[in-house]
Amino acid sequence: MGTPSFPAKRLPVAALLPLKRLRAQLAPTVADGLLSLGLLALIAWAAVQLGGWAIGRADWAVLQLNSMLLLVGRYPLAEQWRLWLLGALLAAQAGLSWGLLRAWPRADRREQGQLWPRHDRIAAVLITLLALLLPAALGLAGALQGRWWLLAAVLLALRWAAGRWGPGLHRRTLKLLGLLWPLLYLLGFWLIGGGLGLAAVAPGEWGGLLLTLVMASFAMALSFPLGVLLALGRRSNLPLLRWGSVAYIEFIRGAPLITLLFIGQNILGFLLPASISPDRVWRAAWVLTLFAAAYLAEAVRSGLAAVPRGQLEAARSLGLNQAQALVTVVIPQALRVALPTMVGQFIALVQDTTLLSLIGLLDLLGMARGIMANPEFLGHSSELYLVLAVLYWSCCAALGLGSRALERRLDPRSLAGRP
Amino acid sequence: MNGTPWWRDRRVLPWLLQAVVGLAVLVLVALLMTNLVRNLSAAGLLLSWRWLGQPAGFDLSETLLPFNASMPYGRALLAGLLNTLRVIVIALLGSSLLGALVGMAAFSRNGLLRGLARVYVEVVRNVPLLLQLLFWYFLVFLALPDGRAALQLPGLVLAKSGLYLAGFAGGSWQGPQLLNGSWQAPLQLSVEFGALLTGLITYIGAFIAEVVRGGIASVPRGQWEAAGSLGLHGVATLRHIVLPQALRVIVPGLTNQYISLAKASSLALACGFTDLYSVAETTLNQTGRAVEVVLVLLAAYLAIDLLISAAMNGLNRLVQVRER
Amino acid sequence: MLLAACGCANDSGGGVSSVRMAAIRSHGQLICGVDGQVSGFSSVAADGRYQGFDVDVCRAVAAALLGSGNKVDFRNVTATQRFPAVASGEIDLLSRNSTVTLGRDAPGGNAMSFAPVVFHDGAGVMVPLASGITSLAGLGGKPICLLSGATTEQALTDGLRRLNRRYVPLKFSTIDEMFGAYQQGRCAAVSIDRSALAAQRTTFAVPAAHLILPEVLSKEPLAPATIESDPAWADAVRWIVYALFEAEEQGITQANVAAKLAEAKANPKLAERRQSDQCRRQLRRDLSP
Amino acid sequence: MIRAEGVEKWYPNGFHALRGASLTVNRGEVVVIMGPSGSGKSTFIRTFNALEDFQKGSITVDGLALSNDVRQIDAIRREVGMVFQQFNLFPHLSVLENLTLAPVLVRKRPRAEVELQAMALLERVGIAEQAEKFPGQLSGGQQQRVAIARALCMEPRILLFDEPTSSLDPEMVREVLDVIQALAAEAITMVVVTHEVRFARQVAHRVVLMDEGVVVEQADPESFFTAPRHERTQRFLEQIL
Repeated sequence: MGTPSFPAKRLPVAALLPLKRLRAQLAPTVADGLLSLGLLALIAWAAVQLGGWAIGRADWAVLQLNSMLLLVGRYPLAEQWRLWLLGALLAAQAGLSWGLLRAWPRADRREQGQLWPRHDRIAAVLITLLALLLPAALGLAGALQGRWWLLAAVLLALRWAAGRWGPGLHRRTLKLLGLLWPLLYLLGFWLIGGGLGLAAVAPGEWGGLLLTLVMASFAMALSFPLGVLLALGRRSNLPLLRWGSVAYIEFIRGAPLITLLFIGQNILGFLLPASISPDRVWRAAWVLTLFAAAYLAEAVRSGLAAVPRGQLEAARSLGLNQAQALVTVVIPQALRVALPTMVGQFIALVQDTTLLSLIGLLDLLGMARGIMANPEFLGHSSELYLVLAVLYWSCCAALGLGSRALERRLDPRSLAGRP
Repeated sequence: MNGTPWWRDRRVLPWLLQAVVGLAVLVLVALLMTNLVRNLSAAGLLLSWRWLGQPAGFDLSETLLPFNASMPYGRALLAGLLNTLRVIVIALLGSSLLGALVGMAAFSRNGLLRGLARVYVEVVRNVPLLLQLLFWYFLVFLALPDGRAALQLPGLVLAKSGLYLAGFAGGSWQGPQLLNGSWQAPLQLSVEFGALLTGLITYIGAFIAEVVRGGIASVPRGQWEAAGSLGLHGVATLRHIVLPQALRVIVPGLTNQYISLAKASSLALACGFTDLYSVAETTLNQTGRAVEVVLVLLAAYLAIDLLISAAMNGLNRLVQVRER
Repeated sequence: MLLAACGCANDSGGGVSSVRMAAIRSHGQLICGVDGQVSGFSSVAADGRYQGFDVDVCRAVAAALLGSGNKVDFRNVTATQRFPAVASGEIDLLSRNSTVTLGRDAPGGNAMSFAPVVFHDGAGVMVPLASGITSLAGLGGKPICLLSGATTEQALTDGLRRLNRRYVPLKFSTIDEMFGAYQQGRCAAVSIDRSALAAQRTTFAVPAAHLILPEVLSKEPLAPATIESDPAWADAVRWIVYALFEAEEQGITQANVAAKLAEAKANPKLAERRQSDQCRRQLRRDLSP
Repeated sequence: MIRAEGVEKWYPNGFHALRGASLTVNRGEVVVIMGPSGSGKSTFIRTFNALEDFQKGSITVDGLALSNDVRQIDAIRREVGMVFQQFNLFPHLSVLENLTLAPVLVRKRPRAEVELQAMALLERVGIAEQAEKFPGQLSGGQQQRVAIARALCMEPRILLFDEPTSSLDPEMVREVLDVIQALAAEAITMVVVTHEVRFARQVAHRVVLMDEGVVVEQADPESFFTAPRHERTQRFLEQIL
């Protein structure tokens, strides 16, 4: 392998000519040069193989024919407009938030006043390209393609509008806009599940990416407050709360998720009275929630440990009671410290939803496994695996990117007032 | 100090809070347990371990412990546990090696190597393990050719029917041989085992690489410079100066990864390998003893976790002591 | 006879003897566990409706109990989940091509209460024609793909043991993956109920390239199951299933049921009819609080 | 205003921090507490707003006897402001939000009104132009001045200072002490734990020496520094002067 060195010790390569720069990067020594050659050959070989496969042998019909199954599972056709509506609302809200973030930078932001910083321009172009090219590449029907375009258009239009007129909005209005997210969350569950005037769609009929996202977002939203409570319990100086939290957290963290899902599917029925028989999807959702809460609690705990004791004392000495002090002073700081770890847990949670396919639920992976088993598509599972990998990777990577952006945004504040 | 009503007394309040929470939990647990006992007795399934001694009636493949269908459930579960341990031990060594190499590659002077290490870590960590296991099993290992066309490397043959390794047999070194159209070798692994190992090693390896990278990065830059000024070259610096210090940070991170490896090994059933979880599922199916089977599972994995924690704590103490 | 049987079952539910039936009534839905992925037995059509033989049994029970075959909450349960789901009371009825066995019926284990057998199946083995294997004996020492937890596993073990042969079991948690591995050539044979083998073979690219061996390894009588602790509910299901048999024998269908009923009423001397009326009155007396 | 009698405190680890400390502070009085480190002076003033509990003795603050009644503790904390050695500003809130948080939340006053008052206070401590910044962007001296403004924003009747200048760079000590001195001129009751002799001489109405958990000596600054009666005071003064 190449000779290790501390990265900061690298040559000031930017000053060198491109060729020299390349040489400094690839072949600082003869051995490194040989290694680089080998690696280059390997990469070239892989690229040729993959390219040849993608152009020649890959058959994307398996995706075209099953795109709706993969997206929403067996969700009734007549009710799918609800999902598109939800998609449009989400796109609108995302565009709005994005634009407002840019319109209201923190006082110390570098990009202040810049409506379209460079990253945003790149993102906008990417979104446009994806919306235009991907549906076409998959050969989706015209009506479906149009809907994807509409979603992208809504997102970008609201991004622009919010960035343009956002600064003129009153502070109070902005606070209200922040409430839109939880509102949209509840609205989303109503649109997906029905009831209250809409035809009910049982959880058993949700599937594919829809089920994956519903499960992941449900577990994220609910495990968050649970995790914070558990973390507070674990750091409490009341022995019963502390030991209770410790026991719970360690029990959950000691067991593989699959055994916990197993308990949810096979044991829960024995624990509940016969009159209560929650749906299998909800059981799994709650298991995921309780599972994620334990891991989140550990992340939050490390955050709480990083908040100096003086913060609580200062808040109490100002007359805030314990709850007020925790909510307004301690927890916000703890969460900021814990943010990277927490997002790591959320990424793990998205990945963990694939285990639902092992207990007979048709999440994205479960749906794909069903499709792959269809002899009609035998020999074309590579295409499905690739698309699934890209989808999951994008979800996880997007979460990671988002968290890093959020960290940066919070950064000036995290230069804490500690001496 | 007197005359304070008890519900506002700060000496009483913490206990009150604990009592309320404790009582709520107690009531909940009592309710659940009452239901459990009632439902179990209604189904005639009250806790009993007699079934452990009854013949299992199913066969297991690839066990370390000799097993056939007439042996009891208890032995089947034990065989499954041994298989799980085998996976964990081998994957643990493999992923540590891979992780260490990739983690150190992040500090290579070779830009290409650095880039590849980064891409590997970013790709593998963000794709679910289960998907990767299915990929390795169905797309890679089951696509291997068989018989004469099998992939033949020195001392190793990869075929759809299994992985064949050279080894000592009957006192002499023997490589894989083709006999009557099927391969024979001193060491044979099923492709299920191979797929599971490959998946676990590459997945956990990526996480370990991050731990190692973080550990090395935590060593102050002055240490590299000091070593360089003493005339040590890169590899020697890494081995003698940096790694011993980095281990202090790496070992605790490794513990977490090893435990998550142990838990992840329960996904074996996705690629058809007979591990503890898979045996437990079959056992549940035959006996209907859901509660007992889950208790066995939880106890086994908890014990494995504790074992790893204890071993790693020992290692940690060793590393930290040497530092002083 | 059909109506009579249904009537009996119907009335017994109103009393206190069956907790479960009362629960189903108040719930307004029958929770029925099915596989959901075996074509012919239970699968989901493109419009999202469940269809198949197992599904129809669920619908018949719901129709008898609640007056509509649509008042069913179908739950997909895997082979592992099915019996705990019944025993724990999660599902009211299991109609998931499940074999009746002594072990599953006897108290102490998967204590189920089985309704009459609705389908007679048998475990079988399928091999690729190209392998040249024509009988069970040819499978000695070979890897065989199995469904984890199915009765076929035991049948196969026993069948080969009689021939003094062993085999390498490769267990999968879903039918899909089992056949996937088989088609990729991982195992020399695949074993499950012959009905499922036949159904799956039709979906293969070249069905004729696969041979279902002549040996029937076991009798696999498939039947719906209910929780053992509620005999009244088990009785109701049993008689609803009998009513289905009777209706099929007498050619009663949804279309002609009104005509048949009128015919029966026109002939009051019909012995069965009287008998069933008695049964109904008796039950009312027994069950009224 | 404050009347502490025979206060005794043991920490959970058994350390006997206060061994019968007594002190009376009158309305509008500025009392400076001095003493070697570990003498219990910080612990002592932290018992005044119930940040520390105590096992024996009694404390009366503004006519209210400190008890274990949480409602009473909250009432006392509302009337007693505190400035800490480590500033303890809330790093995730802007300077202005640091000031307005408690009045809005605890006193339920309208935000707009509190913000006006907060700006006036920031003006008074000389950092109004920093109102939108975050504590992490300010120097230590500025942070401590914000902390004082934050305490004042609750309109307390008593202000406690727990070594307000001990973690400041030397050049910043002056600006903070100036602010405190200006406050003293407004006849706010203050108890200041500090090592600043010059400050004590100029501002204090009374100087108190604590050692080993008891009040050893109290006197007006002049006699305290020039004619200490107690032998332990003399020793202490020899060490710091």
